[in-house]
Amino acid sequence: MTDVTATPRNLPRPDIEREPEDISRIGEISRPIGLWEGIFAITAVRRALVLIGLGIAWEVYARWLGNPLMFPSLSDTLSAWWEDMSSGRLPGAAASSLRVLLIGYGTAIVLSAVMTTLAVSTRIGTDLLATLTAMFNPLPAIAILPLALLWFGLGTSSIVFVIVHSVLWAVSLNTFTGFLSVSQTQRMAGRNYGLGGLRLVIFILIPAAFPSILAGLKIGWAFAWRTLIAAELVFGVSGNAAGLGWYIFEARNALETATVFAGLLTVILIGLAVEGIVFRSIEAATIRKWGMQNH
Amino acid sequence: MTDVTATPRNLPRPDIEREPEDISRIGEISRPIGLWEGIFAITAVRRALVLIGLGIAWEVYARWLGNPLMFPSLSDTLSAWWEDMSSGRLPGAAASSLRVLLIGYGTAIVLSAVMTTLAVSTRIGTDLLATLTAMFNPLPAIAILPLALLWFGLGTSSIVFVIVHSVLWAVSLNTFTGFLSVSQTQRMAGRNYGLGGLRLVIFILIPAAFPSILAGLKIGWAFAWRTLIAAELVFGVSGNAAGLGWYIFEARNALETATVFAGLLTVILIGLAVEGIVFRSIEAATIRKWGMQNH
Amino acid sequence: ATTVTIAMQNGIGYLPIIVADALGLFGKAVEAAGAPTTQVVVKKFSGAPAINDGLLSNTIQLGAMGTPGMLVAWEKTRGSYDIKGLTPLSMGRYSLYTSRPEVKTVADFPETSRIAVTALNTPQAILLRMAAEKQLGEAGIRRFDKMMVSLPHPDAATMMISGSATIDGYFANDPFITVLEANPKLHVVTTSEEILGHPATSGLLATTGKFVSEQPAIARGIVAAIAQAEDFIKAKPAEAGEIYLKSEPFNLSKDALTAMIRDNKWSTEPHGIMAYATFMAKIRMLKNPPTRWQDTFFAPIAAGTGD
Amino acid sequence: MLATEKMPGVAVGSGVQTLLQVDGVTLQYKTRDRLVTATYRVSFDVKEQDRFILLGPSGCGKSTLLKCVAGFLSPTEGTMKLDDRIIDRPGPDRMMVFQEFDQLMPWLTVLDNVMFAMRRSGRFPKNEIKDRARRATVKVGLERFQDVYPHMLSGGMKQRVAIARALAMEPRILLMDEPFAALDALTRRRMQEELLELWDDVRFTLMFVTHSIEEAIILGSRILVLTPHPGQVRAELDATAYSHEHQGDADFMAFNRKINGMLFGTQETAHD
Amino acid sequence: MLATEKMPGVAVGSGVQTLLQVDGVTLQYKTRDRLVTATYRVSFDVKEQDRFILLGPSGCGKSTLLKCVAGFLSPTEGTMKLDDRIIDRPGPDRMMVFQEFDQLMPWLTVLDNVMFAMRRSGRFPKNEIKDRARRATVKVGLERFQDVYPHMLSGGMKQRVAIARALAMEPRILLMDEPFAALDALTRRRMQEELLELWDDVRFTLMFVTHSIEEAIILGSRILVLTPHPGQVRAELDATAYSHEHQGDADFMAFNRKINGMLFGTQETAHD
Ligand SMILES: Nc1ncnc2c1ncn2[C@@H]1O[C@H](COP(=O)(O)OP(=O)(O)OP(=O)(O)O)[C@@H](O)[C@H]1O
Ligand SMILES: Nc1ncnc2c1ncn2[C@@H]1O[C@H](COP(=O)(O)OP(=O)(O)OP(=O)(O)O)[C@@H](O)[C@H]1O
Ligand SMILES: [Mg+2]
Ligand SMILES: [Mg+2]
Repeated sequence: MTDVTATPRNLPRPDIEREPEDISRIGEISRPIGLWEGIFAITAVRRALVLIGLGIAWEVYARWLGNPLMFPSLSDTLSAWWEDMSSGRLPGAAASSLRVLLIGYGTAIVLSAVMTTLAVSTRIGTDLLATLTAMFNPLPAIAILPLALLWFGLGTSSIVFVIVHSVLWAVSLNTFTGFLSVSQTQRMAGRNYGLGGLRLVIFILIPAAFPSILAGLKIGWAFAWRTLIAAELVFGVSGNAAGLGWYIFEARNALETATVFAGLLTVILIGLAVEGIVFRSIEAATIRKWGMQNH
Repeated sequence: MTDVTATPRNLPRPDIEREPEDISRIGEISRPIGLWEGIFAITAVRRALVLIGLGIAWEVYARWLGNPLMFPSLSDTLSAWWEDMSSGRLPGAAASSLRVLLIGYGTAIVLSAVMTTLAVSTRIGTDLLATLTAMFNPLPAIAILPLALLWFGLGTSSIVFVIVHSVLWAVSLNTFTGFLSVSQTQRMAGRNYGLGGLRLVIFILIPAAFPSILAGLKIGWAFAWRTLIAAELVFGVSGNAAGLGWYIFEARNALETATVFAGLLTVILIGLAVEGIVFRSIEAATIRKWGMQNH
Repeated sequence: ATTVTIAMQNGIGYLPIIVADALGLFGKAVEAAGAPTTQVVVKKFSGAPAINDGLLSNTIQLGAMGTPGMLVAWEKTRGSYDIKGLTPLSMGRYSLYTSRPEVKTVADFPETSRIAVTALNTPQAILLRMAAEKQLGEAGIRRFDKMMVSLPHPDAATMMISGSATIDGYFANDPFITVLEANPKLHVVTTSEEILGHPATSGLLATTGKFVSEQPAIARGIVAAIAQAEDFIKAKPAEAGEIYLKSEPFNLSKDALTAMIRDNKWSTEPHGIMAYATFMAKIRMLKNPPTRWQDTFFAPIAAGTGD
Repeated sequence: MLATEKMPGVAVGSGVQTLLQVDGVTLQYKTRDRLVTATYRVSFDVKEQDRFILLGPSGCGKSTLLKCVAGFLSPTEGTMKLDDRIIDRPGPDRMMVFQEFDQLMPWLTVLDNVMFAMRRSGRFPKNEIKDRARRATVKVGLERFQDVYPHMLSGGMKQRVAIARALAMEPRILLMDEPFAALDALTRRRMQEELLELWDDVRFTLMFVTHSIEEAIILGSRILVLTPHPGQVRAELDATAYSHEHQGDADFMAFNRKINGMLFGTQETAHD
Repeated sequence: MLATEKMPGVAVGSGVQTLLQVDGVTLQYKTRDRLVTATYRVSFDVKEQDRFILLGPSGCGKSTLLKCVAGFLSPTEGTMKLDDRIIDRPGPDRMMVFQEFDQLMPWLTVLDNVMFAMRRSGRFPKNEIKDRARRATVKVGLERFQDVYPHMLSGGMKQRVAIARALAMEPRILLMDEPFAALDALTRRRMQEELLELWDDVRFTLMFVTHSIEEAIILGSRILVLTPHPGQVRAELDATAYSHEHQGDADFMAFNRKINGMLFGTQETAHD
């Protein structure tokens, strides 16, 4: 054992002692932030800027292209959008689509909760989930169509079925991955309190895997839209119950490209609203508050 | 301060001392496992059982239904499958589809690597990713169609473009969520070694977020298939270079339902192979070996 | 009350259904035929395969389809569903347009051409190959296999009008013909009438044998309603046009619309069935073609005249 | 050995009931390409109301043994019985404080974390839970951090929350894995006192892992000394005679040196 | 204060260069509904080759201060300068050993973890890296666990890997946050010696957080004593005179008691 302190090169320095201030409550010590820096720090402002930028890019590109039949400008699209918004046709279509969408999305979430709970509780459940996901997830909606028609006939239930198919596997896969990534210690802590099976899932795994689950829900939401719009075409409409998918299809048939884009714009706007309001609030109230999101 | 040991109810017991054995190398101490238990412990066996069960269910249901034009039995499907496999038509279609698929999938992964790296490195990148994903992810392929046709014309490039659209957002969302969930300490450790920007992403964030990334890749893979098959119908390339989507589409138009299902079966088999071989090997060589997957 | 669902797609060829539905002809005719409490519902789909699935799963009872589609369904469901035509709807016109000034006949299309048809079993795809056979003999049939691409009508029309180089040929039907006609850069290479030598049934209403035998009265009523609708269309094309626009918005002047309706032939008499069937058998699209057109239709149409 | 078979001599040497009976337990971690033996044929008995210390060098299998008692692992060899029944699952009768800092639920505030276990076990009347939790957080000196989420705590504070959570449960058996390692001297001393006070009130059975010999002597009534990896029993010592106030005494020091010698060989004395 | 401005009196009291200059630093964590002040107006200087100890009760801001020196946080008030330049980013000149057990890369084996930092910094010749890493793992007693992944290690073993990783880097400044807290007495003693030996060889500057007064005196050449939350400077003491062999001495004990009194008030003496 070398005696290192016997050869110190650290020269002794005099001791310093201080009486600490009594600071029962230290207030906020603020650094001044410039006005622009401050405004720019607001997420909503930055995202609005991104949107404005994209809008300008759209308008400029469309004008430069000069092919409104294939790619109308933002202003054309907006005027078509405004027309159908005020006539009530677009809001009606959007509402009708949203209703079906929410039913399908909700059903898929419930089913995937059941499946992942089974998968995380039993070994055969894991195998079932892994196998079913690998088999069915790549199947396009047309594969599901015959079964949908056989079991549910024409109409909303079939569309719901197809939406469930497109959401279920993605959400389950992400949720299950999240479950498996939960720290061993947290899992043990939960089991230590006598939690098992469903209660372990609800009280430990779901909150602990929430970032993954939320990502799965976002992906599922997007794919529900995609599927809905495609499915509305296949399953068609009768009377005036048409949704956004049919709205877009009709406009396309009529070669009203600006109207097609108005329909797509509505999808985009709903997407932005759901991301900006629903998902962001959930994030703020959960994973960001819990310190599970590190940036 | 209560003197608790002054009132001990623990009665003294005699000391015990032992000389530990010298065990320089302790071998495996095995518990006997029953044969069936042992076989059942093999994942491949259990999954094969699941598959056999599903196959039987299919056959029984199809026979009971007795509607081969809507839902052919597994045996009919298999004989159609075998016919087109041996004639080389199905392998050709599958190969052609796989080629396009891999190009699209690969492109999407590269793009999403770029996007998420930007997003995790800069604040405006985050906003861009979040906004673009919220906007474009819900858009169905038909929305992308005009642009695809405009930019790439008919043919493979357009299909690749549409596949990229369907994979990119899902993979990016999952990857980015994974990045944000990386433990603060690991992130700091990486930055401590002077890693930043791209190098931080490559050496720390990607491996640390690997479970999420892998889930994203699985979802992306599945959706690439779905999109490919749908896109091949729309961009339906002429007879010779046709892929699986076109194969299914033709069979459906000809009301050869067993052939349609043979095509879908091929998709399923490829899905199972990729899950069982590619993804499971990756998992075994990474997250399971690293102890990142707790079951 | 029995509910009967008729499925159709978009397109002027299905105008008789639209008119019959709008004027309430189905209800009246079915009642007159002896099935008073029947409700007839019309649904729109975007593609033919869904209509087949609907018939086979009995979620719809009658489906509008093209002649080749009916022939395929007839062959495949012989002895099981017995799908046949119930009544023809229209004898629509098809015109092959090109953006290549040098192309005068189908033989002039170079190998690199891309000609849009909606699907390979549509009348257009078959007509194109018929034309090729006429010009180039048997070898010409295969030549076009590689040149045909499947694109929905609106996309093909858009690309032709906007001068995109992706496709240089498009076998159009109405109402897209009216749009292409207005474009000076495009010209017609050939039409269905030219290829077949006469107008032929393009769209028809098909149903299953089970339906006809179980609900003969309803079937008779529907045939009658379609016939009445066609009479109306022929008598009042302008009014029929208005009804059409309510169902399917399209940017057309009233006059152009009326002219277009006049240009298409409306008849419940089957024509060209055997012409299609024979050619489809030649290109192996049918393996057991019908020997008489009557095999492919239910009574009362099968008892009438046709070819 | 059958689970129902009564051991003769269970009560030998003390009039107290044997609670936990560890008999020739070998614990192994099996991974695809490695087999790590954590402990090898470890045997000991824990009596009711013992304050039983597991002492041994880093990596000798202390945490593994404790996890096995908690029911998270099962032995590859030997048996581990609680109340004469083989341990086969975790349960809220054995509260565990883990060594890791991530044992708190990040989605619950400090107070909710403390209440969580009480709520889930259903052993406490609903209206009492909040009060008990408050008292427990005050005891560990976190009264000002009750509504804070775990990610806003320092390492030592996190461990204190885990301690509060376990103490508030007043379990029959308390398993603690180096709970005070992240604490400064004073806080640690206070925690030790709280623990002993609670033991005096409730008379639970404590199994406690530590690497501090001093802490072992102060807290324990019985000390199990383990050899380096893989852990074997070196000795089981009685420590009923020592507490804080004996800390400077010659007796205490001698005992400390004795354990030191057992752990590390006599040639060198390690100071903590 | 400008970053380039040379302080007068930098070298006062010693002929050695001031390396780190902390001046009135207040560190705060700001979350949406809470503002936690970790340290309040802390000032001190660290000279080249100092072994500078941060000592204070749990939650007083030691880790936060260290993270600020490492460049992960920036002060809300005051300045922190390294070589007269304001610290604005982390860098491999300041190697940090974290308090948390998850600082290892789970996707790298023990050896790869140790090599990782060396590889990334590019400061070492490629062919030497593996050798250096091997030697470092042997020093921390993990020669048999070189090819094992971190999830297969005990808590103490993980911390030892982190120590090996930092030591192998031979950094100019080594920041260590309670690195030995999870270690048993002997291992800890060995680690302390390794650290001092390395210091003797390389003469790096060490900033070391501990809650053990004894460890502070043994390791440190200078000890910063902090008050409880929020951390303020209580004293900065010279400790060049004490090392292991003085551990039983009256001097050593008196110094220990002095610090104890500063930390906790004189009325009670805590033992570690
Ligand atoms: N999950 C695991 N997989 C494989 N081996 C493991 C695992 N956990 C621990 N080990 C090994 O088991 C042995 C005992 O580990 P354990 O955590 O019980 O030690 P310990 O006595 O608690 O040490 P410390 O005081 O450092 O916490 C070690 O050699 C370790 O490498
Ligand atoms: N991420 C964070 N967000 C908010 N507050 C934090 C955060 N990290 C630490 N704090 C607070 O800052 C204060 C100081 O924490 P720090 O980790 O520096 O303490 P410490 O001296 O290292 O304590 P210990 O010895 O327990 O590790 C504590 O009151 C803690 O609650
Ligand atoms: Mg341990
Ligand atoms: Mg700390």
